[in-house]
Amino acid sequence: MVKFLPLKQAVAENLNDGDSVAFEGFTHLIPTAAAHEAIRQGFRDLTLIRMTPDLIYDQMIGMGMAKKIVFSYVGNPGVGLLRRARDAIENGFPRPIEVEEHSHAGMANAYEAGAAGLPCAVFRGYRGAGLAEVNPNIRSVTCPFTGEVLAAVPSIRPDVSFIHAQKADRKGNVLVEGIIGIQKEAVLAARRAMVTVEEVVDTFDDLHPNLTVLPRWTIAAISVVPGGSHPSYAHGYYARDNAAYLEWDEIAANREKFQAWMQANVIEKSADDFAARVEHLRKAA
Amino acid sequence: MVKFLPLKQAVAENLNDGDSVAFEGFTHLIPTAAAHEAIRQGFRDLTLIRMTPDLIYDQMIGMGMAKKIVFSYVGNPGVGLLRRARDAIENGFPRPIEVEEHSHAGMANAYEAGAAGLPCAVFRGYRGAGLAEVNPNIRSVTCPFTGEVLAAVPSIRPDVSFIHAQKADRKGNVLVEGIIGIQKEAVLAARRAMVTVEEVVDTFDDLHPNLTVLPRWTIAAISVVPGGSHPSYAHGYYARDNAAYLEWDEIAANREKFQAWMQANVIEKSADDFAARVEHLRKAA
Amino acid sequence: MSELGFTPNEMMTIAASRALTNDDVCFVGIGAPSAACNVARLTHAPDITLIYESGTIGTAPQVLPLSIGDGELCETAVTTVSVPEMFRYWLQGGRISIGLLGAAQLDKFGNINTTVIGDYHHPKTRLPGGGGAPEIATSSKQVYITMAQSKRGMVEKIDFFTSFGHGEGGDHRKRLGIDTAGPTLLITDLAIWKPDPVTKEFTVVSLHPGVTCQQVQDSCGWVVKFAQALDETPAPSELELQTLRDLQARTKAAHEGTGKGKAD
Amino acid sequence: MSELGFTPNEMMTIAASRALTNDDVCFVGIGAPSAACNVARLTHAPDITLIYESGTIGTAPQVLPLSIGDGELCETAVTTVSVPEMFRYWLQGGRISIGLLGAAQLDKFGNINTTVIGDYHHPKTRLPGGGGAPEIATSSKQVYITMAQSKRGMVEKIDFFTSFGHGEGGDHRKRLGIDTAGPTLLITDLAIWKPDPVTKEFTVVSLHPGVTCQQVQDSCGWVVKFAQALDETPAPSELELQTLRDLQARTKAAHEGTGKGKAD
Repeated sequence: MVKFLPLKQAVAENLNDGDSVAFEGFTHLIPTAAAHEAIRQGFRDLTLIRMTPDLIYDQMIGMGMAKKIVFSYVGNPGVGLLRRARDAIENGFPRPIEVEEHSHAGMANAYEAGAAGLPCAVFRGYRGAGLAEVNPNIRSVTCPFTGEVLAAVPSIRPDVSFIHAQKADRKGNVLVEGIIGIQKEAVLAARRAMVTVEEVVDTFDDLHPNLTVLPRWTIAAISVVPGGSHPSYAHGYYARDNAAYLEWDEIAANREKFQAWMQANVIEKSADDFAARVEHLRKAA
Repeated sequence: MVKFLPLKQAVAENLNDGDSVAFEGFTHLIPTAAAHEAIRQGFRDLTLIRMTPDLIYDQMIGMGMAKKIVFSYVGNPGVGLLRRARDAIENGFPRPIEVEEHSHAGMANAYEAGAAGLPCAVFRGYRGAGLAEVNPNIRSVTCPFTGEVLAAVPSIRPDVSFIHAQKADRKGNVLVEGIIGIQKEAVLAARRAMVTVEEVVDTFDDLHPNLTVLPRWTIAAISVVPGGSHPSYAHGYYARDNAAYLEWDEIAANREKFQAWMQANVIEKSADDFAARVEHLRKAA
Repeated sequence: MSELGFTPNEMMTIAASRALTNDDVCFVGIGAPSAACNVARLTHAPDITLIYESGTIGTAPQVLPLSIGDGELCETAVTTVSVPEMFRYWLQGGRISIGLLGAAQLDKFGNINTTVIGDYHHPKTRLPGGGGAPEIATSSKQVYITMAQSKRGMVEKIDFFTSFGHGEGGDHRKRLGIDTAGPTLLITDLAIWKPDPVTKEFTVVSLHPGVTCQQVQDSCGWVVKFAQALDETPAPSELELQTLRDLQARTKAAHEGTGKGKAD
Repeated sequence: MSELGFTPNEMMTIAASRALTNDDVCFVGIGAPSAACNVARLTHAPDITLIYESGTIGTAPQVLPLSIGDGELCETAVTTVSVPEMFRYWLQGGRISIGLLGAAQLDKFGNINTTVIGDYHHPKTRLPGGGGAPEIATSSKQVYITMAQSKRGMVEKIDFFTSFGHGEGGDHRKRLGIDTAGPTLLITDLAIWKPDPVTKEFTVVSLHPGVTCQQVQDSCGWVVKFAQALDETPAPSELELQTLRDLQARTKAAHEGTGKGKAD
């Protein structure tokens, strides 16, 4: 049953060295605060799963925390490459990293199958695609009615998933709204799930019945971290800090600059620092 | 592209003798008015697809319109049996009827696969179940990663689906809310879809972004039929007429009584009669 | 109403409600299971999660639904999802602790028939069929069954396996690749039954107040096994009985109240 | 800016926008495709449906998104669905008329590489990868490609098949069981290309104003085929150009405006 905890404790209780972990968020609601807390606690040998690895995985990879990455788009969306991830893949710096690469369709179906308790996902995909030749986890099944050959990938079942959401009620039910991405699936596919939220409200009684609400018993821990998604955004709270994404391209281009930035902005900071980072973005939301 | 039409014309343009057709609605939002219009127009040799056939299929079967029924629960929910369907299955009256029976999980997955453009659905189901022995459309595939044997059923792709929904905007986008059931899948799985709605509003600009909205280009025709779901209900408009479901049990028990009821309440009526039937149920909604 | 102050059906519903806890996530069928779940919620298990297959998760209806998709289920739910999601993420996803099922025919191993009496292809009586039951029976962690006893209902051999219980008993579930516990509790209007740990045959472990072994046997189509130390089911408490009756009174009023002005 | 009054990139975007109609349902990537789609929407195709893979269906942003999931896409959308639903019901479901793709490397048969330069397992340059592209390329009814020409980008042989175009040409798609049309249009900063009906090799059918065949060949890594009757692409109209420039000005202002006060 869900517990409300300080972020430091919630991360410590739910993440372990060697875990497979998904910090999900499809551009929107990226759980940056939780990722930064994981960086501060210095976990090792993680298998990092995410459709769009983005800045937080660039940071974790750059800090040498990942032994493997499972992804479908390892870019800085709209900006370009992820330079720490590149350095790890191309040069094995700061450590070699294993790569399992899928398409978005493959990852989305794999999360869906994980949430659905299935061992694999079946879909029409990867036809003529090079990934099918380099990823042994892309296989096929044959439709027993039509004979059509369909793609199959293993379902994603992380040891733990972290997501950021708009709000929880006092009982611990969690609301995700706007671009809902893959968050519900990431939570339901995981053995345990940890959620950071912008705020806690008394009840969800006034919510529309068809919104994306995760019942309290699907979540292990909730931490209240206003701004916890920055430089991503929280629909209804603050806008995306596009400039920070543009700026990241320069920071990550240089190993030393990266380390200095991480020291100043992550290692020496805490979850409490996020609220101030989004202050100027609130009006735009 | 969607057209707003009178119900009579919308049904005439979209349904044909011999079609496979789904009039969907999971207890909520059952498209009774559309079904009654189909009965008045006297279509023949239909393959009727629906998870919970309910009163409207009992009526269509009793009128001899169906050559086959595909379903997962052929009962009057909370009341008991569907007596016209029973008469057809047990006695071939008024005509013999072919039966393809699934579980809810099988039908729900088959609609989902139809909406997803797949030839079949794959799920964990029918283990130890007698249906797997009597329905040749229940087969299996083997997970290429774990070796687990999973159930497979053909996807559902009706020639045409009919649903009832709360409202359309002037462009023809359609909102379904409350118990959304299988309606979105029924529309997206079908070659063409026809929707009856309670009302038309100017825009959907004030709707929450994550509600179930079917874009106008997924729908062939919309008809405005207030009360068109009676004795089922429309969340936010009128309550379920539970007494009518209880009463149906008696009407359908007798072939002559059934015919007389159909003559008086369907054949001699029109779509315009539905509004009055829900008047007393509006306050309760 | 018996001289005991409650009916066998009331005892059945209340006994079933007691088997449910605050932490349970129940997949609820219609009729007795629905009443039992809501009595539990209104008495000792206020935080129990009730899920109806129409997609409503965490509902708290004031009135028992006639169908599994009545409006109040949605209005009082934590969230309402689509039917495919319900069966994929919530049932198949392994999140249901207790699946509640009724039965038209039941055998001693908890196999259930609600499909046909007679041959499937030429039925004597065509029943509604399984609905969600085939996968409720295999994907829920445990299954609780409630039914009123009768020789016609509790039979040596069911006509059709709508949902699989323990099959021929023993490890039959495991042999079919089903890794959930299956039927672990049967509550009738006369007794509480649990499967034998090895054979999986349902065995009477508790008789409801005033019920004799003979009565149980007389209304059951197989030779009944009784536990060595038979309990007596505690009679319904005042609170339980009042809660159930109030619920049923509210329900009756609500369902009849919608009958006027319908198509005539 | 050339003496023509518009840049080659502006011409490319505007030529692409003209290929889109009011009835199209477009799956939009980021960069040039997004600009082209929104110029179409703001000029001749107000009812065009734009879908971004983040789940936003029928969006009408005032500002071009930096990512495929910026907030305005959701705020202006007809509806926003989950990512699995997007890929299952909307893309795989066959509802997309035009998939728009860019390319890091492109060959003459419309095969695209955005994954790696060099060997996959020991890449010289690791690029972002395919994202949605592998299935956009096979599930959309048609694929339109936009890219600025260069010898490094338009190559005889791509290093990796991120998404399949016409493979080796001819009926290669059909042989792989792909029943959609694939790349039917390539719009570069210099020309409009269409596949040969039989060989499927991209052939220049129209040169942008002021562009010569030699320029096209000089910035392409394969021997270019030109149509017998070469058209000249009509220059951007005042409205088209103003619409694009206004859109880009709004976009620049919006993206820079969020830069203050960030983590330092």
